[in-house]
Amino acid sequence: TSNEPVATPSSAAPAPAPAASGNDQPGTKVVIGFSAPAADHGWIAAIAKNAESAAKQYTDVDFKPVEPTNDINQQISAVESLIAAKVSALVILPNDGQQLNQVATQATQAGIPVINLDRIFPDKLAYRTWIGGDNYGMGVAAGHYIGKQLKDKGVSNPVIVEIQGIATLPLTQDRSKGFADALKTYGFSVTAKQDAKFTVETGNSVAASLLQAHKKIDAMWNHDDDQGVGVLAAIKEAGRNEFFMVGGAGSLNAMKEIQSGTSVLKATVTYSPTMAASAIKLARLIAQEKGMSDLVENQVPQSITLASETITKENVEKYLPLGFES
Amino acid sequence: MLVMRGIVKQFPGVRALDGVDLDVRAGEVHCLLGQNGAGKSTLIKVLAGAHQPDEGTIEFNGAQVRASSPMDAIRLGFATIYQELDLVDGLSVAENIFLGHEHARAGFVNRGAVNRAAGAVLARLGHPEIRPKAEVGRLSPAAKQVVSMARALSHEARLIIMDEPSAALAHDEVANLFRIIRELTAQGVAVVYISHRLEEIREIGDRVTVLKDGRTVAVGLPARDTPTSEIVSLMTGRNVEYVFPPRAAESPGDEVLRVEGLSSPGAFADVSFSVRAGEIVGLAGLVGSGRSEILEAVYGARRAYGSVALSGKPVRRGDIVGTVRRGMGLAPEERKAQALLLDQSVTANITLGSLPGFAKFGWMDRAREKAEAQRLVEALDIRPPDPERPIKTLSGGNQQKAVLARWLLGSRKLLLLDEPTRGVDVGARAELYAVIRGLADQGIGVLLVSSEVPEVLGLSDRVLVLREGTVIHQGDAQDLDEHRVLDMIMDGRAA
Amino acid sequence: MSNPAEAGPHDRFAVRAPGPLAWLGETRHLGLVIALVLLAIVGLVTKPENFATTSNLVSILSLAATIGVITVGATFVIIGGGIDLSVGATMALASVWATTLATQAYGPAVMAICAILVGTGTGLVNGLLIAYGRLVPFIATLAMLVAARGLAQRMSDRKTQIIQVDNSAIVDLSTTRLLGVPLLVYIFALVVVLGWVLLNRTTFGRRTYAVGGNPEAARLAGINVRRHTMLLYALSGLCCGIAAILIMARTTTGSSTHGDLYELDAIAAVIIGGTLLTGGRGTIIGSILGLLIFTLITNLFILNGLNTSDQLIAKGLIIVVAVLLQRRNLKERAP
Amino acid sequence: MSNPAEAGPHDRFAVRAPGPLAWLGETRHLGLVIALVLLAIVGLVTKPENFATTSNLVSILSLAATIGVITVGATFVIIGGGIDLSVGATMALASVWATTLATQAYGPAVMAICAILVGTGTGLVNGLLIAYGRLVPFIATLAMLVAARGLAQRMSDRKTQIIQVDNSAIVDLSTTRLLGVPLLVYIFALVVVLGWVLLNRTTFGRRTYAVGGNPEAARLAGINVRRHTMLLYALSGLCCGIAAILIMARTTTGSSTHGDLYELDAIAAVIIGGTLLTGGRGTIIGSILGLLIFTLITNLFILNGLNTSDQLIAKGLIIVVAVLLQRRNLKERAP
Ligand SMILES: Nc1ncnc2c1ncn2[C@@H]1O[C@H](COP(=O)(O)OP(=O)(O)OP(=O)(O)O)[C@@H](O)[C@H]1O
Ligand SMILES: Nc1ncnc2c1ncn2[C@@H]1O[C@H](COP(=O)(O)OP(=O)(O)OP(=O)(O)O)[C@@H](O)[C@H]1O
Ligand SMILES: [Mg+2]
Ligand SMILES: [Mg+2]
Repeated sequence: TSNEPVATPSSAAPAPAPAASGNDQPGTKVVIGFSAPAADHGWIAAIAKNAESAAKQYTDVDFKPVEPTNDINQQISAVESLIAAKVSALVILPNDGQQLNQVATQATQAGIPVINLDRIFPDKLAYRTWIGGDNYGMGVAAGHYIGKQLKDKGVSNPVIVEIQGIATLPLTQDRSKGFADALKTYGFSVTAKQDAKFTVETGNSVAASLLQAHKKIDAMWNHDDDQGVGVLAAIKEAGRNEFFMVGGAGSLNAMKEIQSGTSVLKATVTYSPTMAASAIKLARLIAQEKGMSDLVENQVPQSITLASETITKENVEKYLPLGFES
Repeated sequence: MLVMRGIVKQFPGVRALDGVDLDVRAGEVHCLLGQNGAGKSTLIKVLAGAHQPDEGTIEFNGAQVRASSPMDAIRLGFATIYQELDLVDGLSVAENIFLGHEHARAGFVNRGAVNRAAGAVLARLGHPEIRPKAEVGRLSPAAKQVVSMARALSHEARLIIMDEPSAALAHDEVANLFRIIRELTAQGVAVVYISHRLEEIREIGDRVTVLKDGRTVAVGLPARDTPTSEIVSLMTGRNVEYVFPPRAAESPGDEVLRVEGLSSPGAFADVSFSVRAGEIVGLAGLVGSGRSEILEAVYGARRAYGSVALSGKPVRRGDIVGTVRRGMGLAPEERKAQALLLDQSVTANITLGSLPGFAKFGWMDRAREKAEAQRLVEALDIRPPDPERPIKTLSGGNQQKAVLARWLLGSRKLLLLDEPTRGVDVGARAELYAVIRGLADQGIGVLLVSSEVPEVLGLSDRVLVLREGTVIHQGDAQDLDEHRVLDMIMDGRAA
Repeated sequence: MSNPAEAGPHDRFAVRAPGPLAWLGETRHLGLVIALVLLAIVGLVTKPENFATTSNLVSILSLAATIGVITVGATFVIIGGGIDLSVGATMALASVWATTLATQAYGPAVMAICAILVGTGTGLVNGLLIAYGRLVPFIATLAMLVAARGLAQRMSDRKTQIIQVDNSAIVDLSTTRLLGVPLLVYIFALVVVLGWVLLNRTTFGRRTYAVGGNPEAARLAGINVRRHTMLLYALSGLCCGIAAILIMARTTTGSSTHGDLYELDAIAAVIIGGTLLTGGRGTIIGSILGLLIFTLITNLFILNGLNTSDQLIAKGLIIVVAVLLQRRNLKERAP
Repeated sequence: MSNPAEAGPHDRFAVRAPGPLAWLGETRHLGLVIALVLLAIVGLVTKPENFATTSNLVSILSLAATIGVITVGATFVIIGGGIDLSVGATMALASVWATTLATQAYGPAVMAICAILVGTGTGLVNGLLIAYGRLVPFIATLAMLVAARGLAQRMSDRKTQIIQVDNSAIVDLSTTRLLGVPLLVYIFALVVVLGWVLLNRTTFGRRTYAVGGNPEAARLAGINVRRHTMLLYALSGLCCGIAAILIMARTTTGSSTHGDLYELDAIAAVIIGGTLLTGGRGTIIGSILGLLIFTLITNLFILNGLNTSDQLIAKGLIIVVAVLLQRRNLKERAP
């Protein structure tokens, strides 16, 4: 939604909370390497931006991003080049955690702490700390929201439709599993699901056909707010409003739709790209061998899972500053 | 040694071979003679396994054989030099010579052996200067011809077929070729030799078989003793009477075309002539004498030096669009490759050259287009008389008429006709002659190329005789006869 | 070199009556229509309540519209003996350029004109490279595919550019309905009709067949083959520009990700529709039928809740079968 | 049919001296080498501390290895007058098939053989469709591209299949180093050398030029053109199978997403390397140099932290410029 004249620079990372222990005081100079998939998608673009602006807040951080790519082979190469450059810490959001596991292991073995962002490396030896969203939890959040709403309305045998992202990504499969598991607790199940490709266009055409396949829908979960722009356009075009929809990720655009109250989009479950800013901060702490000041432990924990929060009209106000432009 | 009996080969619209007999003895040079399109190349392609005959038998050394693929023929010991150069440009000389029968062990080419063997064959042909490692695509046509010959020699062949091997060679090179042929025949190898040059046949040939319109008209004539007149009359077929329309009574009008000092390196040099309204000017000459190139240069479709003026204004090279607009039209030599849209209807083919005339702001007036096409189909008696038929279903002669019809639309001042009767049967020929004469009578200038001398003489008002790219004679058609022209173009003696 | 041995026999005076011939000419389309009918029957049997509804049919047409417009342009290029791999990227670039803040400031009309100009301009560059630069069409348009996507990404900073409320006239093309059919379907129909007219009723169309069927004959008949070739690519670009407007209307956005792999879909539809990749032959109707077959397959798969993997496999098989069937009607050169 | 109007002049025995000729023949490669050197200079100037390190050079080669092996196969197909759009999908299918649990149970050797067999088999199907089914190569391999990806997705259930620890011998290809260079780079080098030998030193290679350059002449010389065509596609498939092993080693996985759009990269590298799309001409060395240029561009962009958009634009321009430069050496038919 880059074109919306937004007052708040929402893509900037939230200002660092004043840390009690003075962790934000300049320390030893560290070089933080950063590699992520190509930012052809709003969420990933926000990741890159958040990482960069978090790094800029520290005078002691030299931020070294490598050229983003969607080709595994190239990302491996990019990480190899960062290892060769002997950075102090590496923040990696892999295209596919399984496929980059090996090169991350190489980095770790070379003595470079790897902060694994979001898509997880299967091998714990590959990274020092993982921080990421909870894909399964995201599905669960969406499932609970939908399940509760329908239960409250007293709908039995509801038609629940799911529009996934890229089907070949493990995160998609996790989200779907969480969604199905949560719905099961209400005695519901997913009626139909189709995969789109995280693009507006595919979201639009998949939704258009799904709306034809199901004349009456009770609830819809769309995994991704970027493709959601296309999904909403299709819904509008079909003139359907008998159901409510839940989004995913938490883009600014989706929040505004929710805020308006007139859209079928009633909620979105977050998968916040702010995690990138946190990852940079963690990388800095680890590289400077500091701990997290609010914790008792001396070292940064091994894994941090962000909770997936549910944004509705009631609490959207609070989240607006965190929304990312798609 | 080789006996072919009753060979028939049918092509779409053409019976290329219509019961041909041929017998070749070991150790002789057997010459095949015949006009363009008589079926010589087709016959030897049947022999080489490149075409499958529809009927007929082939016996080799007393046993009936079938060459169902070129591979079979090669195995039987037949080697062929094809008329069209059949080399692979991207490969080296040596690789081309041994293509398909490389010196190889377990698939690995022994390049040393191949290059040595190629060098040996080329030296034997008298051309040690052609390097076995040179890329064939960069050789001159004459050198390519030598490579083709070397390829045929590289096989341990018992029968070598040569389809116009001398066409791309100059006279002194031909001597080399003949030396090789004599060596081969001395070893008992038989040679089938095709050439349009009678003097070559006299020098190298033992016996002659003459083909005419896909049939054998003479078998085993002695090559040295048969009088030229007899051979020529066998070839040209006195039994077929060409009916040429009477020449115009009134004298031709203004000059429509003036060509001065036109040259195109490698094709023709210093050609000057003019064509007047209502006049038919014929170009006579052997295949390869540069006639098509002259037409193309006049049309602006080929790079050339010198000046060409249509009705006094120069023709810009490369601007065919303008040339056509100003009233020139070319019916090219290769009907299929250069003129026809095979998938389209007769109508679309006829109107291709004058589309703007049928359109207002680009919008086609289809009714008028159809009516005009119908009119021309009837006027030229194109059969079947259905302008909506795809043109590829028409016979060659009828296709040719459609190509002519293309230039009967719009106001034309000058038509360039390259072999307008190629592939046209005898009956349709007379009709075409009448059409061409009719064009002239309407005041259109016509520049005509034909390989058939009687046609040039019978149809034209004036004739230019070409030999190897130069005009060796220019004069009234009525002052010439066929034998004199044949003498000129074959022996190079100006009358 | 053509292989003379492969020319089939044909009797010299086998005068087929024109009636049956015309009919035979339509047989290929008949085959496609039969395929469509078969797919429709599958739809009716598996999803009787959803498939044959007006809204589903309208939805199929809306889905087909964007790529359909591109297919019309691709048909011209391929009949003209070329190929255009850059169509999807060109559409993306046009959609992005038309939705930048700067362009949007001028209102919907300028946005539409911008999309069309960008599309046509991109096509023109292709045409210049191919006709005058004498690049192989495959390579020239491949380069354009890569470069145009890069440019679109640059221009949009890889963001999805949403159409502002002031400019919703563009979006209305997709939401406003006339007789229950969205405007963009009418635009699609209009482009098909105009394309058909251009191909079948004008000198331009005639020249396209000539240039693709036998460029040398066209040249010698006084047609400016180069200029015509250039115009064909510009026409294809123009269609991409129109398609960009449609995709903007449908998705309410401009984005560098629009039209991914459209080139393969468009070419496949054209080929299935009976146009030869070698040029000189083909019809708009065939291409559109080919496209509808693909769209229908997708629709049926989604209605029946089947997944994309199976759809891909089916698509591959259908391409092969359709082309093999066609081969029985047509003589084509061996590889 | 050739156009006599374009035939050059013919001097009687103007066999141009071979010395200068041979030199000219290498000029094209020289041009590519110069381009590589220029890019290397750019690297040295912008990133002196990173670019010229052994580890960076090894990294470039590792990156190039997978697609490099595919490029070798693509070079054969294109010299032979065809085109193979299915290479990326074939590689993905082979990688998936080789990493199913069932296959993995048999150990790394069987996995490697499986990948090679699947690749070769897929290529063989392409070859059969094209040589005997007489489908246009573009369409046959496009259909295979679509179908093979679908099949790979089905087979893997769209999941990334990790290579188990027992089978890490495959992964060792990427991690084990000999003289500081990973084994997979040696495999790449081996394939290039074998491809070069096959193309330049065997009857198969020489016949490939003949089949692509003048199929009719090849037929008349007694070559089985159809069988040869089929074998070329099988060879391309074989290379995809080997590439599948390399990508498995590099990513430790098999996945239906591997090799996305490799077909375009491979074809572009081959064309940049001087092979004509019309067949009959080209070299393995040229293709590899073309590929290295692309890889080097990517590497420079990575080192300098530039983004993909710019890389795409640059790539498009480089393709056009390279082909335009080549055109000056070669005469090609206009579209
Ligand atoms: N592949 C083909 N398809 C259709 N017709 C053909 C084919 N090849 C040859 N013909 C026709 O067969 C006839 C005999 O042709 P052929 O090439 O054998 O003549 P030729 O005697 O060799 O003539 P030239 O002296 O010009 O070489 C001609 O009418 C020619 O047009
Ligand atoms: N493709 C070619 N490559 C090289 N030289 C050629 C080529 N075609 C023709 N030539 C040369 O150009 C000259 C004229 O050739 P061409 O066959 O067109 O003459 P022509 O008199 O028109 O014969 P035709 O009877 O075939 O019309 C000859 O010297 C010939 O060798
Ligand atoms: Mg002949
Ligand atoms: Mg000629």
